[in-house]
Amino acid sequence: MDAATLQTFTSPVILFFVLGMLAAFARSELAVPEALAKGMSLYLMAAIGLKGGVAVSKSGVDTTVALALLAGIGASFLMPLIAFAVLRGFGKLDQLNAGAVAAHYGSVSVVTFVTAVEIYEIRGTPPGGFMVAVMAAMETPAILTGLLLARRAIAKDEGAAKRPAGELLHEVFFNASVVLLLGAFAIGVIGGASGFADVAPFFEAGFKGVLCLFLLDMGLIAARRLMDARAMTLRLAVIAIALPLLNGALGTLLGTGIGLDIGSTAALGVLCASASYIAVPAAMRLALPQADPGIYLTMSLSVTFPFNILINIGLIGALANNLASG
Amino acid sequence: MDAATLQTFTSPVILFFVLGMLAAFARSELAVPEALAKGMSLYLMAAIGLKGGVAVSKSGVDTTVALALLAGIGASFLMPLIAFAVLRGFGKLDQLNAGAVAAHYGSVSVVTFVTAVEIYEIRGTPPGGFMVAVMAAMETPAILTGLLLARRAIAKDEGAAKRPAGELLHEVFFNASVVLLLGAFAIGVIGGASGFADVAPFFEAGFKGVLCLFLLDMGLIAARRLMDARAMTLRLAVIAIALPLLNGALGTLLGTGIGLDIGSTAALGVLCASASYIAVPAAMRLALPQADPGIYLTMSLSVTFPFNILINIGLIGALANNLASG
Amino acid sequence: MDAATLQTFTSPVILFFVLGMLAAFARSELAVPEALAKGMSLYLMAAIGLKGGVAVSKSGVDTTVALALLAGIGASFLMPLIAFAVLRGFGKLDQLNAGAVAAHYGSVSVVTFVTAVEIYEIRGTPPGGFMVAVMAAMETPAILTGLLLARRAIAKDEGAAKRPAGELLHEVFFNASVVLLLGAFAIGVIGGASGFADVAPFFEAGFKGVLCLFLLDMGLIAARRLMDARAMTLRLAVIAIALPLLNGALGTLLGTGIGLDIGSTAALGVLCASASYIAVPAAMRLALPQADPGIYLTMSLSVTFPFNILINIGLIGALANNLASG
Amino acid sequence: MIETVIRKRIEILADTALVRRVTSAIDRAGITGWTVTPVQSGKGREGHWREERVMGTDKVFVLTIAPQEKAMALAEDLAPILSSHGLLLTMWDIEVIRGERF
Amino acid sequence: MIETVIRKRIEILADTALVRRVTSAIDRAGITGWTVTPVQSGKGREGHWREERVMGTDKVFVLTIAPQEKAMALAEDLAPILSSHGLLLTMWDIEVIRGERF
Amino acid sequence: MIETVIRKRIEILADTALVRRVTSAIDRAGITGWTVTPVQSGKGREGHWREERVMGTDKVFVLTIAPQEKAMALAEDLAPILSSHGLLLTMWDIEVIRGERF
Ligand SMILES: Nc1ncnc2c1ncn2[C@@H]1O[C@H](COP(=O)(O)O)[C@@H](O)[C@H]1O
Ligand SMILES: Nc1ncnc2c1ncn2[C@@H]1O[C@H](COP(=O)(O)O)[C@@H](O)[C@H]1O
Ligand SMILES: Nc1ncnc2c1ncn2[C@@H]1O[C@H](COP(=O)(O)O)[C@@H](O)[C@H]1O
Ligand code: NA
Ligand code: NA
Ligand code: NA
Repeated sequence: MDAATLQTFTSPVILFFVLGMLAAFARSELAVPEALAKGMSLYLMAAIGLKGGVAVSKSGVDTTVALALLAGIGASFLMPLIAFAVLRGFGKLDQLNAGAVAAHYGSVSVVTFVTAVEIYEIRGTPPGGFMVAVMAAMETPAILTGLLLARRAIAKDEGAAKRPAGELLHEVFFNASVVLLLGAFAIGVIGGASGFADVAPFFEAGFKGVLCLFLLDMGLIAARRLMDARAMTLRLAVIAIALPLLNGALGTLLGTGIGLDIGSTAALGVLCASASYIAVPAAMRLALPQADPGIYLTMSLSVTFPFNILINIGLIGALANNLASG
Repeated sequence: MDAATLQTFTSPVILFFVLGMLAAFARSELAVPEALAKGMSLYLMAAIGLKGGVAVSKSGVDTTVALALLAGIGASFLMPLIAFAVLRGFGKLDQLNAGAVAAHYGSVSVVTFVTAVEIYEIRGTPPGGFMVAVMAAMETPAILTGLLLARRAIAKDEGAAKRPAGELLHEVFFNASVVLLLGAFAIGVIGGASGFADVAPFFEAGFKGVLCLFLLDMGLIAARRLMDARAMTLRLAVIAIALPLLNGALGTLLGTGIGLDIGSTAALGVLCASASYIAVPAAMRLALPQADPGIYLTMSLSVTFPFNILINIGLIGALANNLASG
Repeated sequence: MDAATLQTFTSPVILFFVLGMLAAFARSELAVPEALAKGMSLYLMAAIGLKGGVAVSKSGVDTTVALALLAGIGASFLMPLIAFAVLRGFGKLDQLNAGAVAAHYGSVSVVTFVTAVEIYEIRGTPPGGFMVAVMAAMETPAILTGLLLARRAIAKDEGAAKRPAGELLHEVFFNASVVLLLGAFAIGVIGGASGFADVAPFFEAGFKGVLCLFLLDMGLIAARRLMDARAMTLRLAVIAIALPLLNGALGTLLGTGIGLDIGSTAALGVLCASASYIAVPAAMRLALPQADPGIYLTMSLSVTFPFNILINIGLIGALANNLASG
Repeated sequence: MIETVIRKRIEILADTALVRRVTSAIDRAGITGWTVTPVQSGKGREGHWREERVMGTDKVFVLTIAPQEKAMALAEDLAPILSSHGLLLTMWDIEVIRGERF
Repeated sequence: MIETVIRKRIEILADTALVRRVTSAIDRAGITGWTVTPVQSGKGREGHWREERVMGTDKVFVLTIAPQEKAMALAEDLAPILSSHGLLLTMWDIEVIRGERF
Repeated sequence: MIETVIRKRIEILADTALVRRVTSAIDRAGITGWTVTPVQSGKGREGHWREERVMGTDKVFVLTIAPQEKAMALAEDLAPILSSHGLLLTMWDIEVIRGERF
């Protein structure tokens, strides 16, 4: 383990996540009130959106940014296809659940991204501010692909036929996290550095501390869900680790290919590797209520998320470094 | 639009409010947990109270302060009379609802005041700290006037006759916001600058950021209520814009008349222009349960509040400037 | 009243507690949402744990620390015996309730400790960081003693016989506050000063402000409970003031005896004087559901807690000073 | 086998600001207790409401268990203000085990 | 003495994301209103859940009071999706005072 | 027309700390599930409580739907500790649609 990796494991942000998992495994009743956890997730999204917007207001938009956006959107559309094939084949999932899970893996996890940014900043390779926009753009395309993949299974169901298609598309595009991320990003761009200065003590200085408490809670929730898991199989657990490895590597190659800097390359890799557990589960409850949250939430939240936080962010960072210097 | 107005519209505080309204109009499900929103409103009141108290502990109390208090209390008692006449005449409201609405317009909105202070500080004309005490003093007199105006309508109702008058007066004077504002103000006066230093990172540095998130939420709530409004008429909407214009101008004239500095004059104008949507609605549910919240909340929260935040604070500031230099 | 005591009473932290009590006595409806209050208590425990851990990572562990830990654990085991005797004799409580109350007085109050640290720091005698570990270690031994003391009363009850002993021991050792305090302490030790630097703006700069709002809420709750108290007798109220005086003095003597510095001595005194109202009540609902929360919560929260905050912390500080210089 | 007795369960939806008025009516009816549970949102003839906690115009459920005659006394007491105060009162028969407690 | 009439009380446990679908069914049935109350956690055939608010997969209760025939129309309307959408529907008779309101 | 069957609905008010004890009793009785809903405050013979979440002495409702005999088995199982543990248990008949689920 090199110095940088070690540093990761002495970072309070990571350690609070570990504490949460340990407490849950020890069956402690420790819990963060849900209203507060929800509030922290809103805070984190508003803060990361603002910071990204301010960064872009300084750096401006160029071809690289446009390429990164296109790459991210394309990846989000296409990654569910890989995931779906693996879930149907090796994972032995039915079409409906395979489509639902695939949507999660094509989309992104904001908190995984945020944690990666913290770690890459410590290591001296901060990702560009525009990656926040890339993240926001990657949230929803995968939902559409996932639904298309699950479509025949839906067609069979009469009750769901009542669901108005408009309601769903609306949910996809005006999803709470997308609106908040892009809205805060726009506010950051409009307000610029001077507008941000006033609110920096709240959104910047407090950021890592809030992330600590939020990750404490996510550690608790992820581990508790893992212990309660019924629908999980060993095969699905293997996939929940293989997909972030594969998608992470592909995303990092893509980032290097389109000429992103090391930090942004690694961030794109992390976005591809991460699986959504905030925006997509809620959309799936609406669009595919027949799919089992016991499968998609357990895979994305309880296996992939900890794997990314504790191991994969480090691996992807190293890969981006090697590709750049190689 | 001059530079100062433009600056207002690039301020994150205002932009988050706009984001909230847009998200609600787009029917996004974005929402801030109620426990957190309530907590933020307590935080804002404690912080503004403390800051005002510390300012007064430095500046001391003189005739101007006493005059400002008297002017504020008088305005709060009398403004409901104007509002009542307009609501009965042009607005075609019955006595009961006209009395309830009038109480809201005589009282004040803490968040409108707080936003105005932020904007006037940016413009170089910060209001005096004692204006916080003026604000606290203006919260309740209007409730009494509003109830008197609605009194005949109440008298008709047998059920309400059971209501002990003491309970109501108690609610008016030990209202949660009044107690917190005046309590924090007193703590600021007692502790002074040295006592405040310790808690400043929390109550001062975090202030504008919390205000951003709170205004995001109020934007969501105000716009949603507007879309759901049933009891609102065009006439009432016109009144909800005319009253803050009128009361704001009267308040600014009053402030100039009693010799307040520009910032404090504008702040008095804003207090007169603003309509309560925290202290008074709760008091009305208790005292006039027959009155329709669909009228008084929609007018004060969904029309007057955005109008003040986005436009009227700027107009009142300009008027105060002109009166001072004219 | 000397200057230091006066300074205590101009500290916003204490004044917000007083404000809360006054507002409750005046029957104001002011209230902090429960989710937020719970969140603040988690924040305070995480922050104090981290700070203690960082301090120990700097100072290292020596014989004094080991002695302090042993002293604390011993005191927590033994203090319930004194309390039990007094509660049975002078207090006229039955065995069951006397055991439950005794557990509270042997354990500690995190917020009383935190407030004492703030006050002793202002006075120039900050307690050592290892006292946080002493506090965490003192939380649970008293629970075991209290349960042993109440054991015969439990044995009589058939229903409770169903309670698995393992569940209880588990609750005692993996209690949410113990896990969070010790976990954050360990994170502080592992991360050290450099790890802490990143999260300091959140956990350090915000600390006193959060403590203000939390004490506002505890003032409200303590006073409301006192007004509603039915099971309280004058004798119990006397005990709720006598025990912290006695235990505080014993703890201070103990601290001086084992050679702690002034601040740590006083902190040990405060830990002994304080009565738990977070960890122990929840454990008692589980282990001794037949005991009356109207007795143990009212004594510890509504009498002992305010007495410690407002008076006893000062007395214990003075005693520690005198013993050191004497 | 355990014995159960029949009691009335009354649930009253009320504005938070009016809870004290409802609970005093329960106390006046000589009923032993009540429990308050939270409510998130709703729709009625006066429209849709939600997220009104900041404004203090949110609602809660007050529920109470009582013998038939006390329940009717409570309903009788509240009836005149049900409409004016926007209260929603429902009641039904339930079985309880320790009947002497209610 | 006050007069009471019999109505049905229907309570539907639903995912937060599906609340609008339930309330539109209530509106379609011509029922005058509904009330949403929060839920913390639960266990069913699909396992144990709790603390899912961040993920947006938490649940709420939607309750509505309606005359018998409208209640049955609502149950009829929701029946086909009860299983697929994981809804839990229970109903029972209650007494209300101002019967004309429901 | 859809068919409904009769089941028992049991609601138990319990201290948060004791929820696991109640839910294990439900599991022991072979009932398929339960749902926990929050409670804000209350008054009983032992006085008034509210805002006790920080102290961990707050309460919740545990509700479960079961066929008559399982419901009685649960009531039987909990009866001895109702008084000592301060539990409040009420039950009544309800109609459900997918009867095989409960
Ligand atoms: N008659 C009642 N109706 C509704 N809830 C009750 C009743 N009696 C007691 N409760 C609830 O049960 C809790 C404990 O009651 P007790 O053990 O009598 O103090 C109270 O705090 C109330 O929340
Ligand atoms: N039929 C109903 N079923 C359930 N809740 C209702 C019903 N009608 C009204 N409510 C509730 O009572 C509140 C006030 O109703 P209203 O006074 O008719 O506006 C609504 O906002 C709902 O929360
Ligand atoms: N018998 C029951 N009694 C009460 N609630 C239940 C019951 N069965 C299921 N539930 C609730 O319905 C949810 C979904 O159930 P299921 O679809 O069976 O997993 C559970 O998580 C519980 O909250
Ligand atoms: Na992904
Ligand atoms: Na006004
Ligand atoms: Na102690």
